Amino acid sequence: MATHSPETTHGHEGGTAHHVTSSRLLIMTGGALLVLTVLTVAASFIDLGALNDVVALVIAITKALLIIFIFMGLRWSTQIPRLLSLVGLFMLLLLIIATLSELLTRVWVPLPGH
Amino acid sequence: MASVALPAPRKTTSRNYLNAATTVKSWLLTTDHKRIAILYLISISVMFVLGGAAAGLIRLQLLTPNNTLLTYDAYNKSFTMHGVIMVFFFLIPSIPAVLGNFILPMQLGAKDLAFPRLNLLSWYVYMVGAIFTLVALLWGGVDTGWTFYTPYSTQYSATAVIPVGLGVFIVGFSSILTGLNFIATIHTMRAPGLTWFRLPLFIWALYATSLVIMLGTPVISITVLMVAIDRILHVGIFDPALGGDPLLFQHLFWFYSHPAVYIMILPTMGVISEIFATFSRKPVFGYPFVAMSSLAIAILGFLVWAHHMFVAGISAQSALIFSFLTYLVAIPSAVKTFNWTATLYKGSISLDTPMIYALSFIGIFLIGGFTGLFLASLGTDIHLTMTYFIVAHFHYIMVGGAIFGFLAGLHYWWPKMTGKMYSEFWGRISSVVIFIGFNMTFFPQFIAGYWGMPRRYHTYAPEYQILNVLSTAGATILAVGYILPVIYLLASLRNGKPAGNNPWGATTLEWQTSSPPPTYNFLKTPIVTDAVYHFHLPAGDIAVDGHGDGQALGPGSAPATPALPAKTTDER
Amino acid sequence: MSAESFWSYLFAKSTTGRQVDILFWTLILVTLAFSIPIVGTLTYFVFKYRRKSPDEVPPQIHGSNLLEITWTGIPLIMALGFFFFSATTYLHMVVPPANAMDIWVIGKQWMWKTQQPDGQWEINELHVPVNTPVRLTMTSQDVIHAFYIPAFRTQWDVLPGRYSTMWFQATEVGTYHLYCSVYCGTEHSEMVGWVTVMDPGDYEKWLAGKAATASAAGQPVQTPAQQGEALFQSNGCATCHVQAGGGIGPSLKGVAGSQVQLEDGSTVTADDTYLRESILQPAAKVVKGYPNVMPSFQGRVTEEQIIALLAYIKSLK
Amino acid sequence: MAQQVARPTVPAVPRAAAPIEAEHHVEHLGHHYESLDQQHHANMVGMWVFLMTEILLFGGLFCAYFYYFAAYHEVWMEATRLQNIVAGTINTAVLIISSMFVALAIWAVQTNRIRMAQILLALTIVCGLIFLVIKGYEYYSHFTEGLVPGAMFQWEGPAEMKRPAQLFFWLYWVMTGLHAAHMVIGISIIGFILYKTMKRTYSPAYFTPVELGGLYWHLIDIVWVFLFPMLYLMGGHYGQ
Ligand code: HEA
Ligand code: HEA
Ligand code: HEC
Ligand code: CUA
Ligand SMILES: [Cu+2]
Repeated sequence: MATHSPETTHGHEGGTAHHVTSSRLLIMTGGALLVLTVLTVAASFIDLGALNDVVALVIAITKALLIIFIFMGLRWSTQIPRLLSLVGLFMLLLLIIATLSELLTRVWVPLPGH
Repeated sequence: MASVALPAPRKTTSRNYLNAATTVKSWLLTTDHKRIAILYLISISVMFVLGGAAAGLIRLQLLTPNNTLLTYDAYNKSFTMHGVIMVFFFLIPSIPAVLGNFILPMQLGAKDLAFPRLNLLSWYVYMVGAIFTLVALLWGGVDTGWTFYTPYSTQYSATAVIPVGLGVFIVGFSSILTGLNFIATIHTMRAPGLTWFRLPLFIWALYATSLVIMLGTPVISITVLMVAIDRILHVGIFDPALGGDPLLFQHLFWFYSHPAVYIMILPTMGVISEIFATFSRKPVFGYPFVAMSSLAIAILGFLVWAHHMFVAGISAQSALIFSFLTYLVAIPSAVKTFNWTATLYKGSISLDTPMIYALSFIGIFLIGGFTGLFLASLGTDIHLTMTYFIVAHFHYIMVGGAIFGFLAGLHYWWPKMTGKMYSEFWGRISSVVIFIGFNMTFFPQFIAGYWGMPRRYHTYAPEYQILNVLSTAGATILAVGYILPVIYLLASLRNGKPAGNNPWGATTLEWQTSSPPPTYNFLKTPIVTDAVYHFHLPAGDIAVDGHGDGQALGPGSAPATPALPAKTTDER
Repeated sequence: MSAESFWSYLFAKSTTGRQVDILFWTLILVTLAFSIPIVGTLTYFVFKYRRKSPDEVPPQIHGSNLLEITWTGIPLIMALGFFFFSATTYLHMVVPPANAMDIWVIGKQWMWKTQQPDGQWEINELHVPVNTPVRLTMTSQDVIHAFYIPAFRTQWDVLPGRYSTMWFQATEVGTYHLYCSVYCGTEHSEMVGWVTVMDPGDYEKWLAGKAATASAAGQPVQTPAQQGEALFQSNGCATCHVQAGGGIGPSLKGVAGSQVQLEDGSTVTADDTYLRESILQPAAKVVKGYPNVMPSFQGRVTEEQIIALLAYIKSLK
Repeated sequence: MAQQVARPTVPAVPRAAAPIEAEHHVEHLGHHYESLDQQHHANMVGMWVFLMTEILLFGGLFCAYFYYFAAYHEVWMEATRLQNIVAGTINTAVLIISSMFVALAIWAVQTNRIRMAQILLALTIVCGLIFLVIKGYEYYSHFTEGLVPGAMFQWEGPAEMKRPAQLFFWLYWVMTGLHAAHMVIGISIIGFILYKTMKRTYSPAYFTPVELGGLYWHLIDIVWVFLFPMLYLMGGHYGQ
């Protein structure tokens, strides 16, 4: 029977069709996520100044990457899901960064009284 | 497995998607993409008439400088409903949900979209959103302008903002379902041999559109939801008096609504590519560049939103950056325009109705696009923003561009959708009437805008009257122009000549099956062996109806000879 | 009042407006320079290559990379050129000259109030001297409005809770339309007025005459700074802000325009927006070395009073 | 591009995994697909595209959050401290564990441990419910403490901070509310999948819906992984 799309003859567009992620790896990942959770809470009780926020976000990003790559199987997937999540991430960052950079540069042209 | 589309049934009375079942239930519960397209066509037409009626009220009010036909509030509600209906309920779904739904699976050689039930759901979601909006209309309407600017919309307006906000929120999900379906279908359901660079340009355009829909729509959904919530709580998330910032609202709104203008124009551009190829019998010049420019528009389109906020109080730094990026987004449009022009070079050009619309599109899009550059230029935008110059700019692109493209596509695929040929004579007449009416309506608005007439004005200074009278007169002609196609297209259902499978001699796959197509489009999955838009008669001898015995079929192997004028195709 | 005739309107009546006009007409030329050839070529092709027989098959031309590069490159270069052209105009339009005369503007549904430097208020009108740079400092009491003078080719949004500025230098005596151009509710189209540009001499006479009428009516005109000083006393600011220093709050002498050290280590420029915020939300940015004890004056002073207070604070040199 | 093109037909390579037979009789195969494999790909692409959309749905709120975070940093610190960090931490852990259960459930189906898959899915639902209960408790105590934006808002901190603090709680309620709505949908989906698993619909040969449901559940988890530091931690808890 003919495959429908030429691409599907080369690989799966859709994702982890036939990859089985071992239960050990899954449990280890779960453990790592819990450890990171404890870490991030602990870090919030230490005064690191502005670094507190950075640490919290970096740990959150690490956790998200673990979930995406292992639980969601992006590690073993083909290009399409990777591309799509990258595009989504890019747009999210674009929205936040461009908006914030506008906010933070707002008094660039001097106002009267100077 | 057999790889050849069998000769399609020759008589239009054969079994097809229209007569497969005829009960109302069979329509309301259909999952056939073609039927859903028809449902959408009917719904958006109703919405267009409503939006057009609001436009009629606007134009009548503006006939004299201090007209009292409408009260202040009635006027404000008219242009708001006009904008909301035309943008969210007519233009955004128009080409994707009608022509895209119908044609996309066929151009891919697929039996249906990837998720037929989601497709039906999308129509129901659309209807729910539309009903919310119409209920709000009965409720007393809404007067914020289609942009819902805060704090007016959250704290001051005493009208039905919440129902309309929810209507927009809901209809967003219908676009999302359509976009999701398109992306999944294009990725996974292409006929064997139909590689990415053999895809028709309409598909490329819809792919880019779907990406924009998927990335932009959720942001507007959440933004209008925030407005609705804040109208209840009055915490002032966007109200400076309460610590919020209206510019945040504007950022979030335009993050979607600028890309949304490309949701409206990209599919049109796809239609134009198809039509230029077919009616000049030549491959679209620079195919890969035209295909890639769609993607470029989709991506660059996300980087320019703050050009709607140049005088809103954003930082000068950001204004400069966004102005710069806005210039860049014009380049892919330029690439398309030039390639379309070059496509005609040494072609075999036939001026049928779709082609007349497509050619008018170019002229009008040029004016609309270039006036976009006037607004992208910081210096001129500070003068022209919020005036009728902007109103003229976007009507040139949205009415003159997108609707001309929609009409071009509708006339182009009508024979495929219904199996009937409309009256070519009336088609040409109406395209000319619309062209004249359109320019007469909106060209004077450029002058009014340059002269300083602000938009959303219920009354205006007397010196602008002459321009407004011209504009209203033009709108009347335009309305007549829009009624004509309704009449002759509907008439063609009764007494139109049978269209035949491929009245225009086009090469894309949808023309390889019967008109109207059978429920699953193709009796056998077609196989594609060649680039799209290849009008050469291959060395072999493929029969006129496009079905050689045992020969692989597809774009490129289509016949170059069927081009008997449309009116005389009935014998085929 | 009179309408503006189109022919006279064609020439902008302000210095930056002239630059806008140059930009505008250049863009018109470019539009024509592109559109006419494109439409001309299309028309020519349509007639030259129209279908001659139903089974005609034209040569299948697929493309030319050289052409693609050309027609990507040329618009790109032109676009860059225009960006720089328009950016310079823009910078002229947003940076007011230092010696500009100050006018305060308050927008509210649905009227404009403007205040002359000598403290007199006008409604839906603005009188300015010709050939003098004028800086408008604007705020709104409710929703967003925009102050638009088409003859000067300039406008800017007027937001609540924040000051925005614009400036112009009128070049011709006359009366020009003033519009509110951001939709602001029911009578948005009635939020209109006139800008009257006068000879400096006439302007002085007009001011004096208006002041005389006001005093005659028992309301002598005070400058904003004078009004502000009175408010500074009556609102109790002076109890904490002792200009010689030593009060609970910092001395406000020379603070306007200076760099202020904040408690969290950062510095801000004490522009109008900052000063305004310091009065309405003192806790948002706390000055280094001072306790966060200043009460919020949100709702206790009106926009007009804030304008007066700021004028007073700025007068403390 | 060449003028004369006569490329050979792309060879039709059969896929090993696709059950062949007559296409109308393959179990679970939608009538408009050519093969189970194609159906699986379409579903996966569809789901990932949908997740992309979901990211941007929350993205609008994230943008608003960081916008005011930058504008009202001190207030944010002040307001964060009013949060119940214990409840937040437990909920984070519960969600992470539930995510792991779903991932394991897929593994179980893939390796034909259907019984185990049922248990894991049930545990996922239990975790989801625990999360909602704890969240509900938090909502309740916020409610009694007057930390509900709107007319009833009560604020003990400095008076000037009241308005921005209300913005914080506005965002808190809307973001967690939207997230909770997703949880409810997610639980229903997992419940449906559990039901189907009980009916032995899934097997190592066909488990696409389990994967799809899992992806959706993980996305909800990821959103929470960010909401937790943003709404409970950032600004720091030291000095409490
Ligand atoms: C389908 C809809 C659509 C499309 C496609 C566009 C396309 C463009 N728009 Fe438009 N626009 C709107 C709909 C649309 N717009 C709407 C609805 C509004 C108002 C919203 C509101 O406030 O209510 C608006 C408002 C608007 C503004 C904001 C004005 C303001 O509020 O102050 C700006 C500013 O930059 C702008 C710019 C552009 C540009 C640069 C393009 C470009 O994409 C155009 C590109 C095309 C060309 C340039 C022509 C072809 C090019 C050539 C032949 C080559 C030559 C080119 C060069 C030399 C560069 N538009
Ligand atoms: C797809 C988008 C779209 C379309 C197709 C149109 C179509 C038209 N538009 Fe509109 N327009 C917008 C999008 C669109 N517009 C938007 C987004 C705004 C901004 C709103 C805002 O400021 O918030 C706007 C604003 C706008 C204004 C400015 C209002 C103001 O700022 O004060 C004007 C004024 O002339 C106008 C006119 C028209 C006209 C004459 C048509 C004509 O082309 C319409 C012709 C069609 C018909 C007339 C319908 C045909 C049907 C019949 C004839 C049946 C007759 C039935 C009855 C009359 C009962 N539009
Ligand atoms: C209870 C005492 C008190 C009163 C009354 C008071 N202030 Fe203040 N003000 C302070 C203190 C303390 C500071 C410094 C800490 C801060 O920034 O909040 C300050 C800061 C300021 C600043 C910022 C100064 C700088 O150097 O950046 C301005 C401007 C200001 N006040 C204006 C006013 C005005 C105008 C009024 C009256 C309407 C007023 N204040 C009333 C105590 C007071
Ligand atoms: Cu004020 Cu419009
Ligand atoms: Cu735009």
